[in-house]
Amino acid sequence: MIVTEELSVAYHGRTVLRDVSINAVPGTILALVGPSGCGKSSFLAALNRLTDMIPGASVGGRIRFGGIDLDEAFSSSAELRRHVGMIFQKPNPFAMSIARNIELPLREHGCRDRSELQRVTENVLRDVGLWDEVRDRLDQSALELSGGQQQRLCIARAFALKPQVLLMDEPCSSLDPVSAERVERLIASMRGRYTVLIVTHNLAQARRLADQVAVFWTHDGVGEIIEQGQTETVFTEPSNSIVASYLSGRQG
Amino acid sequence: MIVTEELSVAYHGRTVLRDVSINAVPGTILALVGPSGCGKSSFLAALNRLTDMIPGASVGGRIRFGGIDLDEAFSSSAELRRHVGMIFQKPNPFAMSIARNIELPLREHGCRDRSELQRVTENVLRDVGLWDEVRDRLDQSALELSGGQQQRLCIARAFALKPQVLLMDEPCSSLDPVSAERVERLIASMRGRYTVLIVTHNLAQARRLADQVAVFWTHDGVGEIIEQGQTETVFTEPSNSIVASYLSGRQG
Amino acid sequence: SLPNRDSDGFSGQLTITGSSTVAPLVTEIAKRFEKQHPSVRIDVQTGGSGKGIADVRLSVADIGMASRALGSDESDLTAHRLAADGVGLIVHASNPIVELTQEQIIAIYTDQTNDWGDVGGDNDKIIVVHKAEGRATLEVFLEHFGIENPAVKSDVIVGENEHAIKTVAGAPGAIGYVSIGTAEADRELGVPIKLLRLGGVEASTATVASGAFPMSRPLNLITTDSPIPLASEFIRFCQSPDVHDLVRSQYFVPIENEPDRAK
Amino acid sequence: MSRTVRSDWILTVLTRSLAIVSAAIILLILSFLLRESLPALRQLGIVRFVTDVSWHPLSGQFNFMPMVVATLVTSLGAIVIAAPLGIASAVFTHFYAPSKLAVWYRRLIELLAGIPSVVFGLWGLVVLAPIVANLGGSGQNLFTATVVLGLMVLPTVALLSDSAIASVPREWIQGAAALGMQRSAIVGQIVLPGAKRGIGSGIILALTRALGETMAVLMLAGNIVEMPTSLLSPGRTLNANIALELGYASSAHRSVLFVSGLMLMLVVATIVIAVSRRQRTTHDGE
Amino acid sequence: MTENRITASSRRFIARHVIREFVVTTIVWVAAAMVLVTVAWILFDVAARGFAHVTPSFLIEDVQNAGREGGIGPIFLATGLILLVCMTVAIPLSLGTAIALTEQVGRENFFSRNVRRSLDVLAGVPSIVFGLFGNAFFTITLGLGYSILSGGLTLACMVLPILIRTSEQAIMAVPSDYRYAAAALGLRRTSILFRVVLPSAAPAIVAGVVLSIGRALAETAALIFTSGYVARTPRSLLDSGRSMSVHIYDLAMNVPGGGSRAYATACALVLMLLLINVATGWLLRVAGLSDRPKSIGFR
Ligand SMILES: Nc1ncnc2c1ncn2[C@@H]1O[C@H](COP(=O)(O)OP(=O)(O)OP(=O)(O)O)[C@@H](O)[C@H]1O
Ligand SMILES: Nc1ncnc2c1ncn2[C@@H]1O[C@H](COP(=O)(O)OP(=O)(O)OP(=O)(O)O)[C@@H](O)[C@H]1O
Ligand SMILES: [Mg+2]
Ligand SMILES: [Mg+2]
Ligand SMILES: O=P([O-])([O-])[O-]
Repeated sequence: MIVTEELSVAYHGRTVLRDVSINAVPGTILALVGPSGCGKSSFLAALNRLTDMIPGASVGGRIRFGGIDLDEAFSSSAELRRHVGMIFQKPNPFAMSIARNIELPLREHGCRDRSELQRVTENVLRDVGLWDEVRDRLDQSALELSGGQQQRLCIARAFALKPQVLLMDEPCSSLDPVSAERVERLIASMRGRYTVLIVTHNLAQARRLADQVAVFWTHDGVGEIIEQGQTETVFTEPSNSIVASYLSGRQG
Repeated sequence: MIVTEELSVAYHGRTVLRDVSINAVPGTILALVGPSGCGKSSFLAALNRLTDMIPGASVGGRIRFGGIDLDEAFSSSAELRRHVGMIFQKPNPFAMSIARNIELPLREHGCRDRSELQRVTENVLRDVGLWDEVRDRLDQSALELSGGQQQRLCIARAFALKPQVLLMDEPCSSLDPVSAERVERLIASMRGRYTVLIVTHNLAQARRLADQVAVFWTHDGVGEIIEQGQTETVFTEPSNSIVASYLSGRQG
Repeated sequence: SLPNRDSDGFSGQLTITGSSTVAPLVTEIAKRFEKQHPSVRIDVQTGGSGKGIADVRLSVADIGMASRALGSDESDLTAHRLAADGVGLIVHASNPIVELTQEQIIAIYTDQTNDWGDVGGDNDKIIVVHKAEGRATLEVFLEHFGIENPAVKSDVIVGENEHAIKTVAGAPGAIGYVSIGTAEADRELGVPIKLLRLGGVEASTATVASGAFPMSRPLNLITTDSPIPLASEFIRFCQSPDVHDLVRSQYFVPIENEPDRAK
Repeated sequence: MSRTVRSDWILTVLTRSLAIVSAAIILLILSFLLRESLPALRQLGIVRFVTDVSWHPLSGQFNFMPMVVATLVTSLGAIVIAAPLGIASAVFTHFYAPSKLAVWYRRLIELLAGIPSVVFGLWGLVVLAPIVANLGGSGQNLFTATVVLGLMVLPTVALLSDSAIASVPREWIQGAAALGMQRSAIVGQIVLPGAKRGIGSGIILALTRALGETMAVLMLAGNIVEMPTSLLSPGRTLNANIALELGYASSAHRSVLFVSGLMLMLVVATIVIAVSRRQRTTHDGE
Repeated sequence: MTENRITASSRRFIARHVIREFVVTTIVWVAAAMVLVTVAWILFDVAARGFAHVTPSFLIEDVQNAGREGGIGPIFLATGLILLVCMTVAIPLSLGTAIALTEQVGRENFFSRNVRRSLDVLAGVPSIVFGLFGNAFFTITLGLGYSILSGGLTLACMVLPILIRTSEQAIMAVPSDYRYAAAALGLRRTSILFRVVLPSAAPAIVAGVVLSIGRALAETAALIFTSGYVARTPRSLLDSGRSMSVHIYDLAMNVPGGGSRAYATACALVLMLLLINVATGWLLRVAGLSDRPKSIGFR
């Protein structure tokens, strides 16, 4: 679904990511792992052109969506981002009611029917396991939710648009285990229907969830992919000794 | 070291945490676990009086530090917070250089000697495994670090003050496994010298790290402690069926 | 007043307030006076003739400036004539009119005539530019034509002279009245305005100087009956031929014959 | 008490005292105005300012309602011009302008804020009024004054909206963009609502500034004391009136001018208090 | 299902989106262009009529022939001194007030609400009333006379609301994360304020200062009654001094033939402002602070 060729990202001319070529097969889950600062978030941002909004960021190389060059596949970056959803490391709900957080993007994409909006809102809130917690206070500000609740709301909000590709930047890192598992199950259940790229520091999670894994590493301050392939292969027979020690270095 | 009796926290009159009585034994690590929104962060904020700064927050019950009432133990909340350090869920370095982020609190507490400041800075950055990554750019803005680097900087900054108690609100949730393990080892190494209260969603981490565990749960929107005790006891023979299913509900 | 004494015995500070018409002239004269008497300082402030009179009464100022003669209710004060100025009617340079009769002007200002066609010009609406109450120029104008201010019906009310000139220069149908010296100076600089003859006499500083122009006014310095010596000396200087060049440079008419010290 | 606490305490006392000094200035001004207007209020009462036939202070007629209307028309008109343009300017610098242009544009707006009202007045008098004169009349009327006043208060709206928009969290904007919201939608639904309070206070500040402007309006509004019938009729604002007449006014007349100054302040105070009430209630309701 | 319905309707909305985007973009650009053109028009008009006279000697020479000749030396100096007095008083006062209004828990209490209201009312006081007040209070009651001190203090009262408002906004825009982080490190309230909050807010505060300098430089009405009209080089702060804007007014409205010098003075004023503007930006960058409220936009 999404293919990159020699993608690179630089901030103010300083390259932080180089020569990243991946192939996210439609309907599969691709996990991106690697140490902090190796450019995983930057890579995701390049895929939905969010780099356009970061002052000083520039992207090189090619990105194809369904075989077509990204610029030709979508009429605008808004269209692109509707089809390529994103969930961030830090929860970022809008300063409005819980319900409006979900309805706003839906309305933006043409859904105006009140009952339909309510139905979708309920569905996605159930999907992320938030419905029972907030059903009585849908009109309350989303900013009053706890961190975990906020993040789950953001995930629900992205799901509501039913994107084809989902970019997830450590979506579970601020969730408690119960919600995290629920979300993880949800991500797993998307296999076959959606293409998911997930950045995670939880290697066990990567192993459980992903069909493929790409391991990022930093060389001289520049991030690169040092290993990629089918999850089991990468975990059991890494071709690279750094990867081997990295993947086994953690018991959790 | 820190003992609470029937501590409760309310926001704008709405109670979110009730009747929390814990006893953090000096030199041990106490893990606080529980689902999202059950008031763990609020509890930590009450312990170092950060609730004073949150509009609408009010705290009830008693807190003792080394057997003395908190208000009598410390002349001011600044004194209290110097002895009871805190690390947050979201990294929050100041918008200044990396070095100044660490020097600022040191200076505030009377350390003016340049070489001493540099020594401490290097030490704590090494402790959190950041030294090699930033030694050449100590003068660069801390905001340009990646999320994980930022969080490690925040931890380094707290360590620099050598507090007696450390409150940690999911300190590892935005770290990659390698750094997370390094930090975890660091926390573990503090056992015996410092008292640590750590909120974590990683139950395996809680089990590895903690001497005691307290499990929080939400009843009718109000957080409470439903189980606490020695880590092994809680994990292997929980007295509460909710706790049992919660602690076993996750494979990771 | 300052302790150090000048060679000719004058030292100290003098505060002068009042007419904005007179202020630039007095500022220039004061500068020359200060040069001759280095330990004298003269502060000139403005705010209008009314303020000058009020400040002298309140002893806030040593000397007031007024661009008109003193009225009957101001007999407690003494006016010292400094120069003369005429008030002339102005129209836009493109206006074919060169002279209006007394009746026509009254008719225009009291809303009986509204079109230039009715007074012999091109058909165009007359825009009447009038001054704000309290302005000396307005009082001279009203008195000359014998109009009561509430009877005046105008389209624009202006404050300063230049405001009137800029208004007339920007609106071809406008008529206004201003200090003749000001109008002459601006006309020389190419501002598209024209001074109308009044009672058959050309409106110019020359006719004001000769006394032929009918609508003129004195520019006065105002004091109480017993001004301080320094004030008297300054007034004497202002009235001397030594400053005639300055009076002319500000487009006013110097007093050639020996001035009448009392009003 | 320890040293640390004392320094915090000193800070509190010091800053609060400074705040009280700042706030007291308005009381000082009010009491000054009251003292000066008391004679008129005692002699004439308030009713005469509304019921008198017209404004002829020298003939003892003191109806200043036409001037109140002219003041409100020019000020509100100025806001009608400045608010959309000012907000659009702020949005432009943040979301539409190329970054180089944005820097210069912002600088230009700051420059506009510093141009003396006299220069605005001159420009209006020499350049704009002759153009407006083509619509009939002298070109000095409420319309010209309103346009120039609008330009004068535009920087206040633009700069305060600018900083209000800048304080909207980046995360919201990125989040909205990642949800496929277009620029216009992000601006309209996320940024402007998020900056609502700052923009609102910018507009109020601009309105109060417009109500307070004297010189430019004096040079442009025509200054006829008559109930305006259209935007193209000349009018005199309360400020212009004070500036025009205070020089020679005495006794009751002078005092009435102070009453009009006092009134102007009361109008401002009413607006400010009404708005701050509303803002508070809508905020609580959120 | 939902998916199809959203997709189907979204197709329909794409066209509408393109139109909306186009319309909004056009409106914003047209509005900006209108502002730009008008400002350029005014500045160009002023420059065309006066720029030729602006020379270094114009800035330092004495005023001659009521301003028609010579320069604006004394006026330039008086303006600078008035500004100095104004800012020396206004900056500490407004920073203190802004801190009192923002740096306390439960921001909307009785105290802050009323202080804020008073300031909003103060912002609406007509400049002419400031002039009258300044005249009555500073020049007469406090006995400062027509002087630079009176003028500067009157202007200080006048710029106070805008200075406080901008400082307040700047302080409030600092993320509360910073405060929490600083507090958790045991920083005193004073330190949190001076070491963390104010430095982060500094660029926006400086922008406010520049804005109020502009406002002070632009003021005419209030200064005629306080700092006065005297165009002589001031010897002390108790001397009367004519400000540039008063000079512009006098030349343009009172002195026939003073027009071009009035415009020249206006040019000098605008240039001075531009200089202050650029210089503060540069200083902030040197100090390692971004010179503007951070742009959050996208391209
Ligand atoms: N806006 C920015 N401006 C300049 N440099 C940046 C910016 N964002 C990130 N960087 C730099 O780019 C590199 C990659 O950052 P990125 O956030 O993509 O890493 P990451 O792999 O997501 O790390 P983490 O796991 O900690 O989130 C880092 O060295 C960081 O310092
Ligand atoms: N500043 C606030 N104002 C009002 N309510 C708040 C505030 N902060 C938190 N709450 C509420 O208090 C409850 C407890 O929040 P808290 O952040 O302490 O939970 P938590 O256990 O830390 O959750 P998480 O694991 O997601 O971080 C939540 O229901 C939240 O909505
Ligand atoms: Mg990242
Ligand atoms: Mg929490
Ligand atoms: O200022 P005046 O000369 O018109 O009184």
